[in-house]
Amino acid sequence: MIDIDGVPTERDLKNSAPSEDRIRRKPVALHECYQDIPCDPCVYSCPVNAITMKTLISIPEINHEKCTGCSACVAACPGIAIFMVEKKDEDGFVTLAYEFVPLPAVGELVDGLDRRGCIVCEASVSRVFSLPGIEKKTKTTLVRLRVPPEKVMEVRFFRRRVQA
Amino acid sequence: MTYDIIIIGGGITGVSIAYELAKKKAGKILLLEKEFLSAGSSGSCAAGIRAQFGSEFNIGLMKLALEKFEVLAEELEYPADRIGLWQGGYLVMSSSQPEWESLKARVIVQHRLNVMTEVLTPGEVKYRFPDVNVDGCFGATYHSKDGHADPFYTVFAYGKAAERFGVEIRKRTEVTELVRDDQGIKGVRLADGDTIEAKQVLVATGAWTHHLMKTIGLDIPLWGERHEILITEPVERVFSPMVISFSLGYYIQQRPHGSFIMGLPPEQKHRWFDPAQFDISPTWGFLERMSDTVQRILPRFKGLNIVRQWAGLYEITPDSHHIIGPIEEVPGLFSAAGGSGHGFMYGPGLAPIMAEWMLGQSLSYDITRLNYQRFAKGELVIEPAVVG
Amino acid sequence: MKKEWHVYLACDKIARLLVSLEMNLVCFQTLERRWPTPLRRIKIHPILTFPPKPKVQFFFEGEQMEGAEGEPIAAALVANGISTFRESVDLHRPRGFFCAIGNCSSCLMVVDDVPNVRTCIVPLHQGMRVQVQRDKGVLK
Amino acid sequence: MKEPDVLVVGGGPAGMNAALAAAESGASVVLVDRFAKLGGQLVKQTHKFFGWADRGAGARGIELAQKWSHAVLAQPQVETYLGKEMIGAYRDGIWLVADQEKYIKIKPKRTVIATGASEKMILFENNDLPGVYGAGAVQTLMNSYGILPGEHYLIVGSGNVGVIVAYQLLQAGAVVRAVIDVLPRLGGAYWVHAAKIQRAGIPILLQRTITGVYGNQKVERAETVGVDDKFRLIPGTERTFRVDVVCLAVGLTPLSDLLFELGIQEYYIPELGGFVPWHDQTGRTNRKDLFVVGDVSGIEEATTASLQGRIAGLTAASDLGYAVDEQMRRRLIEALAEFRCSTLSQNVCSGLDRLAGKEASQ
Repeated sequence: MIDIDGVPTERDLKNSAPSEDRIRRKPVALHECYQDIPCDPCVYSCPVNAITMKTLISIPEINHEKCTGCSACVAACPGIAIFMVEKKDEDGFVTLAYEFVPLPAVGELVDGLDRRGCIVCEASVSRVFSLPGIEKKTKTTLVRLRVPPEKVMEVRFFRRRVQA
Repeated sequence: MTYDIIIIGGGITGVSIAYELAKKKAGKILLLEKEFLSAGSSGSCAAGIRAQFGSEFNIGLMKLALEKFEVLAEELEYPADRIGLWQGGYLVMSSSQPEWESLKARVIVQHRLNVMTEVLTPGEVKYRFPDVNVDGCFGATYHSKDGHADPFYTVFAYGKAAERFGVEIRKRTEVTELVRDDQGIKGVRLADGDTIEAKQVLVATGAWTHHLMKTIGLDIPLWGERHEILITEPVERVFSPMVISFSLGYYIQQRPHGSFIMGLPPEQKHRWFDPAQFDISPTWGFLERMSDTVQRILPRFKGLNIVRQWAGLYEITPDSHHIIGPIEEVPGLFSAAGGSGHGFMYGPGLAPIMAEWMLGQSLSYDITRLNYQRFAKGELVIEPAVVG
Repeated sequence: MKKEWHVYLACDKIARLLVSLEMNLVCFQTLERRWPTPLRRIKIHPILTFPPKPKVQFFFEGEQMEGAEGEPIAAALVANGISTFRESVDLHRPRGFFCAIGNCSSCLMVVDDVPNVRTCIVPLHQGMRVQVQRDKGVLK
Repeated sequence: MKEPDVLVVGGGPAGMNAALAAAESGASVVLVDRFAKLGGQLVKQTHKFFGWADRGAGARGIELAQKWSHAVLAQPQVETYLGKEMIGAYRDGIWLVADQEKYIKIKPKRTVIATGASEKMILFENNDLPGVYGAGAVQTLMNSYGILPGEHYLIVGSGNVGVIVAYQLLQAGAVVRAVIDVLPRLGGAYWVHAAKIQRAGIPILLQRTITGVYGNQKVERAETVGVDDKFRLIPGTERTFRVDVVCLAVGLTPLSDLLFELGIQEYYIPELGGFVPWHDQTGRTNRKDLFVVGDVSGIEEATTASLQGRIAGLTAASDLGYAVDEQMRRRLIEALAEFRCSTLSQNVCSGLDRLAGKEASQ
């Protein structure tokens, strides 16, 4: 329960998730930020002004139609609470900010974890990248995971299997 | 409710007299303390104990006190390691030829009273206490039975023992005025307005005594003066005596706990009669003067870290002696205050005698000359061996 | 491969479920071991960089150890796996690193014969002799 | 004897900003910190900060520390005494700084206290055993010196400090067994911070408390037990954690020793962490020449601390007759109020309200 231990439930997610149809079309950002934190970098990171907030302490609103899926907000969010999801044919993709080392290799098989750290599926790393400008400023790396399409709203983290 | 005796003040003087009175079955006794036991000067003092005084009267009295300290833990049924009596001796340093002569003269008096003080040349001091810097020292006197006790636990021990004998102790109870009529003392009035009646009232409130006596029109010549102390980190015991100089004013001692406690008299002497004036905030000037002094006297310990400094009030009288005994203008009223920096060491010695006095018994040691009336008669009791 | 994956997945799920029911399981702990085995000195970090400092030798209870020049003595000891820095004065209980900012006196040690040194803030230098302090400290 | 316009005690976010604001207004400043490096606790904060994007939100604490400390060191009006401890405050206005074998005396016209906070401790069996650490100590070891004190960790307390330390430990490559908290819900951590560690597999076990740590000369295991709504232990819910470090993140309390020495009016306000000096919205205490900013004025966080520092620095400078941008000062006060509007600051706000009410009743 979100107000007990901070992990959002389906009810919370409904408020911020893009429509199934939208996810199918093109990558889209969604936030899992449900607390009135005095914080607004996501608003300023968006090149197409798809994220809006009434005041500093409001909860952000993402206009999913405007969103181009550039993932700038994923890297900018101080709370690591914005994700990029996408469904393409038989594949689903989740892009998340990853602040750990060593970084996974592209193509590496990893365990996809849900919001409580439980393994929900096998995932593979499809892209490891950072946004110029943002990387330099904050050392945040983005990882794009390939997951089963039905898991894009579940997988929020991953764990590497192979250790040095 | 009427008490036989009310004692105001929960310092060493108040609790020890309460204990002695209760032991003599003096009736219903109430002790009132405005904060907690030892909150005033008793809890701020350096807690040295010495018999090396100059006048016969004081030497005799302090001998009694020392003997009492030696059996205190047993008598009060309190852990001896807490009362912490440490008889490491007092090393009284001289800094001029005349001072040295007068120290030696005092030793003669002390020997007459069986206080076996040793006379040491600077060389002997160096040999016995190699850490002491004897530059500028003309000689020193040393009495091995002088020492130190823990002021907090000593007061607590007396308080506990007094309670066992039936004394009622009320802490956080402030007396704002004394109550009298033509016949004599009636009782005390508390801060909350209540009046408590008693046949006898003893004021043992240290520097606050002048203020309290004033509420019934008495003008007691007793004032507060800020004195400062600092204490270092504890280390294993390496140094036993209290090093002290009457002319330079310093005293330095390693406590049983291992920390060094030291003090110097104030540069500027205030005469504070009114509690509103009392300022016991520490000063940086003291820290500087004290560090310089200890580095000069005990250079080996200059690397010690200072843990804390604080200040407390000496309760001073014109002749540096207690004002003790009945106040004749107000029958039933007694005072026991004005130790002038020696209240803690005198306390256990004075208490039994004071109890005898209050109960109309014959005194086992004649302290009547410390009565308040001496100022009117001009019979001051002069003591040459005081610090500050 | 595929089959193993499903068994593994089921195992993890059960373990997590039991953990959420607050039951302690060996299974859970084996899963955790999949994280990298940590070394006392952090080699790689996603955010921070630790520029290499010159190595110095020092002695703990006579035993030679290695640390980085200028880091607090206590940090070097922790890096060498030392946990007891002093004994409490009365009960002689072991005391170690606690506050790290010179406040708590849990890390007082004898350094080059000087007792009561706050090792959590005093920098390490070549050849220092560091000893567990078992008393209040003896002035030399 | 040094006689600067403004003395700042503490070189964290509040202190650095106070020094900068005062110096930029023209005042001469002395800044004292007992560490050799400026930044205070910011140097341990590897996570990104919330706040206004145009005021540097999204930057990590370590980056802010660098930015501000460069600015302070480059500011010719500020003299810094680093690695020197403020050991005494005296009522005649003299401050003593210990410098190796001597004292430096400082007699400032205005003083800004930004000494921060100290960690609270809780009671459990063997809580003095090596291996029991304050969260700040683990952060110092890990983030300042690059050393991990152990391999397996149990974290007590689910406030922001607790969950952030858990995350940082993960980043450093350690194993965190769990975060426990005696409360029935998160002990003040932002939901997003708590979500971050849980998705990485660190459970947050609520209504659970630590009863003791055991081991030979050092922590080898920690015993915990569940509690009910009235904080009574529930027999049968005991659980052992095999850990070598127990990290206590059970709250902070203002480090107000210097204020106590000066007899500054303090009140007990639990929402602000304990005894808190009375102060107005510019940080001024009942001693008109003394300001408090940052955690010492009530436990909050780095963004508010830096704003408080700015405001107090400007106010101190304007007290002394330096021309101060009044509009900017007002904007900063408004920004501080805006930041505190969040329900997350409800506690702090009610604490501050109570503090303000206290003076009125005097």
